[in-house]
Amino acid sequence: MSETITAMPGTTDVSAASVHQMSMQQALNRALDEVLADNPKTVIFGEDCGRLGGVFRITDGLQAKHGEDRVFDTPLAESGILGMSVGLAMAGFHPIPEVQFDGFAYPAINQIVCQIARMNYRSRGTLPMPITLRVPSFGGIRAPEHHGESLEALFAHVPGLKVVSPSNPHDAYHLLKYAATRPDPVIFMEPKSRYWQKGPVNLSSAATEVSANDDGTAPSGSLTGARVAREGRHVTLVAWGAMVSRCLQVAELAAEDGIDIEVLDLRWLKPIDAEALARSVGKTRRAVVVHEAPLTSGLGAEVAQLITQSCFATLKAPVERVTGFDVPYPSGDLEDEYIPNIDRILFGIQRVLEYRRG
Amino acid sequence: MSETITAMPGTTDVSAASVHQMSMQQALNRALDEVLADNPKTVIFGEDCGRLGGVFRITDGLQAKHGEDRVFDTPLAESGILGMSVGLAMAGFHPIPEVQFDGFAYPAINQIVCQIARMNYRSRGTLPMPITLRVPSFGGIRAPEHHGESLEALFAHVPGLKVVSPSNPHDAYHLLKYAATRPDPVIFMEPKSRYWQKGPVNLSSAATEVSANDDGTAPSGSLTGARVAREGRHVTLVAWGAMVSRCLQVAELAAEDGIDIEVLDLRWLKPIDAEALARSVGKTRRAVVVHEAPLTSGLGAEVAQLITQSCFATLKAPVERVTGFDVPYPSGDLEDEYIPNIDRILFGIQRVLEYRRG
Amino acid sequence: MTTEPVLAAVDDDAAPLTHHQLRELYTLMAAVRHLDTSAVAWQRQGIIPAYAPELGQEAAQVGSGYAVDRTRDFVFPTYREMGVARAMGLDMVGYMSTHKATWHGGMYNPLESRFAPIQAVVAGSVLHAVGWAHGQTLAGQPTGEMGVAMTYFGDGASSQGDVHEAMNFAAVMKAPVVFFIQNNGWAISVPTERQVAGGSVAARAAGYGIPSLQVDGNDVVAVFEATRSAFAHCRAGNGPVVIEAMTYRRGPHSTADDPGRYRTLNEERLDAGEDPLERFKQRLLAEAIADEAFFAEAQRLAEEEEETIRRGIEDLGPRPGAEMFGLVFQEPTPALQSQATAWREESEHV
Amino acid sequence: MTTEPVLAAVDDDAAPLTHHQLRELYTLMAAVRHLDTSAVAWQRQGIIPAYAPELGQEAAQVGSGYAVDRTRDFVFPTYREMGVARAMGLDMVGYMSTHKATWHGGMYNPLESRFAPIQAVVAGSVLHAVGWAHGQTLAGQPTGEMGVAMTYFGDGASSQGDVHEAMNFAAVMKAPVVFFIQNNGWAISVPTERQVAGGSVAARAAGYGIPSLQVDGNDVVAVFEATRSAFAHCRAGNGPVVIEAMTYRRGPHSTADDPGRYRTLNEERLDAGEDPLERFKQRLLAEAIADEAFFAEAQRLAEEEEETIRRGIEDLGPRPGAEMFGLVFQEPTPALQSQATAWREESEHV
Ligand SMILES: Cc1ncc(C[n+]2csc(CCOP(=O)(O)OP(=O)(O)O)c2C)c(N)n1
Ligand SMILES: Cc1ncc(C[n+]2csc(CCOP(=O)(O)OP(=O)(O)O)c2C)c(N)n1
Ligand SMILES: [Mg+2]
Ligand SMILES: [Mg+2]
Repeated sequence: MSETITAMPGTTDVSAASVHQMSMQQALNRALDEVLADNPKTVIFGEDCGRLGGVFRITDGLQAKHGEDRVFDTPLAESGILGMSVGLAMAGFHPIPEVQFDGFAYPAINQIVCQIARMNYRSRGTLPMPITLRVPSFGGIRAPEHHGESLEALFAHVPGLKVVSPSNPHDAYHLLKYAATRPDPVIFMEPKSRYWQKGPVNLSSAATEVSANDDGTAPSGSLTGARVAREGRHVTLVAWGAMVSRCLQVAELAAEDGIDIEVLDLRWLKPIDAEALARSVGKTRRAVVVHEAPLTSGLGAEVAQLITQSCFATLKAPVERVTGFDVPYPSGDLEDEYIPNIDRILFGIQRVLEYRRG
Repeated sequence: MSETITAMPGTTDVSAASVHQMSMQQALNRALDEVLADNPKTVIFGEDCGRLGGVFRITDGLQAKHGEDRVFDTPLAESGILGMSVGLAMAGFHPIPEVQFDGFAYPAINQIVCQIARMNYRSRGTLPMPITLRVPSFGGIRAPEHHGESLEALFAHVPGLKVVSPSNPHDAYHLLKYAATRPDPVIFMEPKSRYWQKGPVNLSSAATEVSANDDGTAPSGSLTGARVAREGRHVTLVAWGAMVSRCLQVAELAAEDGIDIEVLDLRWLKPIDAEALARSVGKTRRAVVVHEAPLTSGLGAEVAQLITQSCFATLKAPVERVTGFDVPYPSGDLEDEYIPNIDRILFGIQRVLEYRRG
Repeated sequence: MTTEPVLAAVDDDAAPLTHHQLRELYTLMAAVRHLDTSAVAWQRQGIIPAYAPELGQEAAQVGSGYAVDRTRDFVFPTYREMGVARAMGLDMVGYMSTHKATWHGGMYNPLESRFAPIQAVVAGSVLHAVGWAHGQTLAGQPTGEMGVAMTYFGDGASSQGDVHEAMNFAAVMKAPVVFFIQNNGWAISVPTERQVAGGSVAARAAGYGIPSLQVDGNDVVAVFEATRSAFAHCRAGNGPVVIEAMTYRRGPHSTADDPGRYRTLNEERLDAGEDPLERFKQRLLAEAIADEAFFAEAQRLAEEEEETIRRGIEDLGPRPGAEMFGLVFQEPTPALQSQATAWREESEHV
Repeated sequence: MTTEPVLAAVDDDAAPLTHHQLRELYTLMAAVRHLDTSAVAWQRQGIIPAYAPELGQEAAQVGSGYAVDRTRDFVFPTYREMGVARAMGLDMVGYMSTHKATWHGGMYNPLESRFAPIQAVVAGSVLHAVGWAHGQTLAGQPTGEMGVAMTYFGDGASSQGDVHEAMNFAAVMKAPVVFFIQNNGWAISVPTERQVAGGSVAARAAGYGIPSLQVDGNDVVAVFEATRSAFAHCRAGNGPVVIEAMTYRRGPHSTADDPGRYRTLNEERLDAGEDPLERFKQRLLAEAIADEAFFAEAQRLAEEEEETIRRGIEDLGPRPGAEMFGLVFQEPTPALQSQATAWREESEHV
């Protein structure tokens, strides 16, 4: 499974020397290692993060290297972990808590929504919350119940949060380093089914530099925006996390039929890079949004509506959504029926291509 | 503030004898009283629901009338209240728990999402969850922090939940009686700023009868679908809860300028009555969705996308959203800046009316 | 401040176990031990994708499950109560199906089994037990005959806020609930001493005015007797009881876990204590309640049983995709029905 | 099971309060009493939309707040700690502004005040205190000089799961936290006996191995001394302490509440006990620490102060709407900036 990493504007160092093949697990681990080394106020904690190195080994070796004060296990209580993060942030720390699986963010939602997302506002900017919450997310690994959830629509709806999800090791490395050095809370959704896929990572620090435009907004293609994962002319597929590689697969298949698909890796789920959506669909005039979360009130609705608003005049067909169904995430045997598969995405593409008014 | 209640199809008894003027608080209280009387398995509980009758007096007098076993106070713990509801449902009861304010549903989200919404599914239909969760919702009363939240987008995204919000006393009475007699969990969002507004309520039980179509779907206009609160030709305003009366006000103002507005009271936020949306906007060709919740990933996106999907060919302008901003619900002094006001809704209408392609 | 709450002495909790019952307990433990170790093997052989072994917890599980009256009580398990399920006579193919990734929660009928669906949220069902138990009170069950809820959870789960809310609710409402903690020393990689401040979950009970019993969780008879008296206390309308069974998770957290990363084999040997099965066997032998022939027969039965269950599991096909849609609601919504239709068209090409 | 945990005796927690300090305590209590009753009047007069009176809790609040070292400690209040705020010398217009619906959380600077923003979620900030306190440990504060977090909450709040998680975390991590419960008998309409199973929040502490003190919350000196020894215990690195101050909510839950629906005036009179202010006054008189002139002067100062604060509150205009957008993030997002622009155009017509 090969993924093209488009060159990043503003990247100065493209020497092969700084490009490494590594898995997303390794890239995330390395990012955390460097963040711990760079900022003594950074602390990592959660269930089994310390000695075990996390059930996905994302924090592997970090406690041994940086000490038990920097990387530690907590008791088994997610509200406790996130509530403690608030206090640590108030004391000047930069917490990087982990919830072990997506579904176990729910017990902490109260602290996330009512506290982490609001403390900067409530305190009128005097108590920033530089918290990066790592959430192994999405499905695809035949796991037990509550281990395959997609909470992005919920998080994106919460004022005061920023939400990001990398789709490949390079982005994982840079986005995590970026998120973990910001002064605002970021929900970092890791596509757990992609942890073990390898890919090239350009470790050059220049690759992380984000040179903002004059108006403070981010330049397209930079880490703060979406990424064109594949250029194409006929239809835009919008995806994030684990669905990006599936969309790239679909694009290869569609190419055999002469259909030229653009794949937009949204990366930031809040704020959404509306300009990148407008740019891409402005060109292709057709779009399909793909996500694992249930359809109704999913983030696909927001993406579709943003596209419709900016491209209404030129859009050839209503934006299609190919998503999980409005059913609880099913057990492994039915997982492939639930997660958008290649066939269903192709049907979605067909619908936007064949749409005729009236 | 006068609201027209459109006659309900299928309503046989329209004699003035069964029509009463009452506030939504009275209508809800009466519905609960009747549900308690009708079904001995119904139990009502929550913080201050019993002796006090609730901070909004919705359960006023019910404990005295039906006894402490049927209507009772719990300790102050929302997860406890909702978790207990699951067990009571498993034991054959029909719980009608209350969370005191919208913002205090967050501590219970884990029980709502992972348990209440899934137990029927997990148990393969053997453990239904006939739970009606009452949530005094939305803003507009200059309340403290966390007392003015709109959680419908979150609830609507959760597979296994149904979500409803009445906008007037008549619907409040019938929808609550309907919800509280269903075998599935319903989140019942009460627009707290409307509790004290009076309106006509037709108490006739015929008004609650829902005669389903042959395919099991609900007939339009019945209690299981949306309601045309005002007919119009030029633009459809879609709203729910407290925003319905504001939209009706806007429609009156717009009428002075010759703009004929249709107001669709969505009522059910999950499942959404997509046919009613298609019917209305199929006619008006322009739509504005209005809600109090923040814009991004709000339910307005879903409504807009449903409209776009069904009416793409005839839509004259992209659906507009007039909503709360992506900021934490502000303190009373800024409430009127946050909640969609008449001006902002009028601007939204203007945008869809003046939209020109290209 | 408060005096230590104590269990009400109730008449019917005193009779010693008969030899027949003791042998039955052993037979159950042997069946559970064999099924458990076999399930780990199934996972290695690719028959099931994952499993959470209860090795070492047979006494805690069988002893407590054996005390349940299936005509009126109800059990709320976690994901590791295979031994309780077996002791309560569940359909074990239905139970094991959750580990084959057939259906989250298992395929047995929870209402008929008096055993709630398997629960993957740590502490997720503790409050359900309280609600169910309060339902018994509300239903006006005569004192002395009340149905009792028993909720299982671990030392790790005890840290969750829901456990506190549950104990407080239960005590305020005098609900007939047995909180049964299996303190097996570990929550994945975190040992009890860094999990349970104060060192004991049972010690928490006094703060709610709830009587508690800390029991040797590797002694099946002790566990049974503690559970039986807790049930009697609850049944008589005296409110909840906390039982903490001290045991040890001898295996990995799950088949995906590698305990070598957080404990040495030597620590395991030292901390695990006596094997509950072997220990019970020695006792039965010493007291001449059973002989080697009996143990051989128990083993043979266990193997036969495992064979049948394994075959059932192997034969278990995937559930029809339509169930994804059909089992969400009692009253399906039009929106969901049209998703089901679209799915059928696109995925089954019909 | 475990032995009752006790407070470490620490040298610097023993000195008796000087007469000057005792008089200062009274002056504070008098100021708080007058401001509190005035705020209720402000609400009736339409100056503020709502208020949560702390009438009857002056001793608990002033006594504990007086023990805080504002150079290194940090306080996490609820919505009812006006007396603590005043004792800690907060900008009281900034504090009261939350009740004017100017800004959720208040307008004072929490970092400089060492007083977190006003918290409307019951038990919402208890865990924050634990995190902040653990931060002191991580920052390597020398033992004996550690900053201490004090978190306030009510008997009602004690039912929340977060309180359990907080106590367990604090005890496991030995974090320097004082859990200060004001048990004022009520959570809106629910009395403590139907809220707190076992009857005492302090009694819960032992289950975590945390020492606790139950103190007469209407005796300002007792409260001060208990808080001082708790701080000394924490500062010396001995981990958390639970204090339960037994007091009474003499007023309504808030200006929107009608206590007549759930308690009679007679019950109020019987249950409220002695008025903490009057009681302290009698003691100061009896011990000749203060005379009538002093009390008259204290009252005059209180009135002067209330006057100033009221004027400040009356003068407080609404915040500019742009703050809604500008204070969400440290680094604003383009999406939010364009919402701000649209708002300015549509609402301010610019
Ligand atoms: C709410 C929640 N958080 C995290 C997890 C992940 N998880 C599964 S088991 C486990 C450890 C549980 O330990 P314990 O309660 O002692 O039970 P044991 O596994 O020892 O039987 C964890 C952290 C979960 N299932 N649920
Ligand atoms: C999580 C949450 N649930 C419910 C409420 C509503 N509420 C506000 S105060 C209160 C009672 C609190 O009682 P207690 O903790 O004893 O504090 P007191 O009001 O007596 O100071 C309730 C139920 C809330 N603010 N937060
Ligand atoms: Mg354990
Ligand atoms: Mg109280």
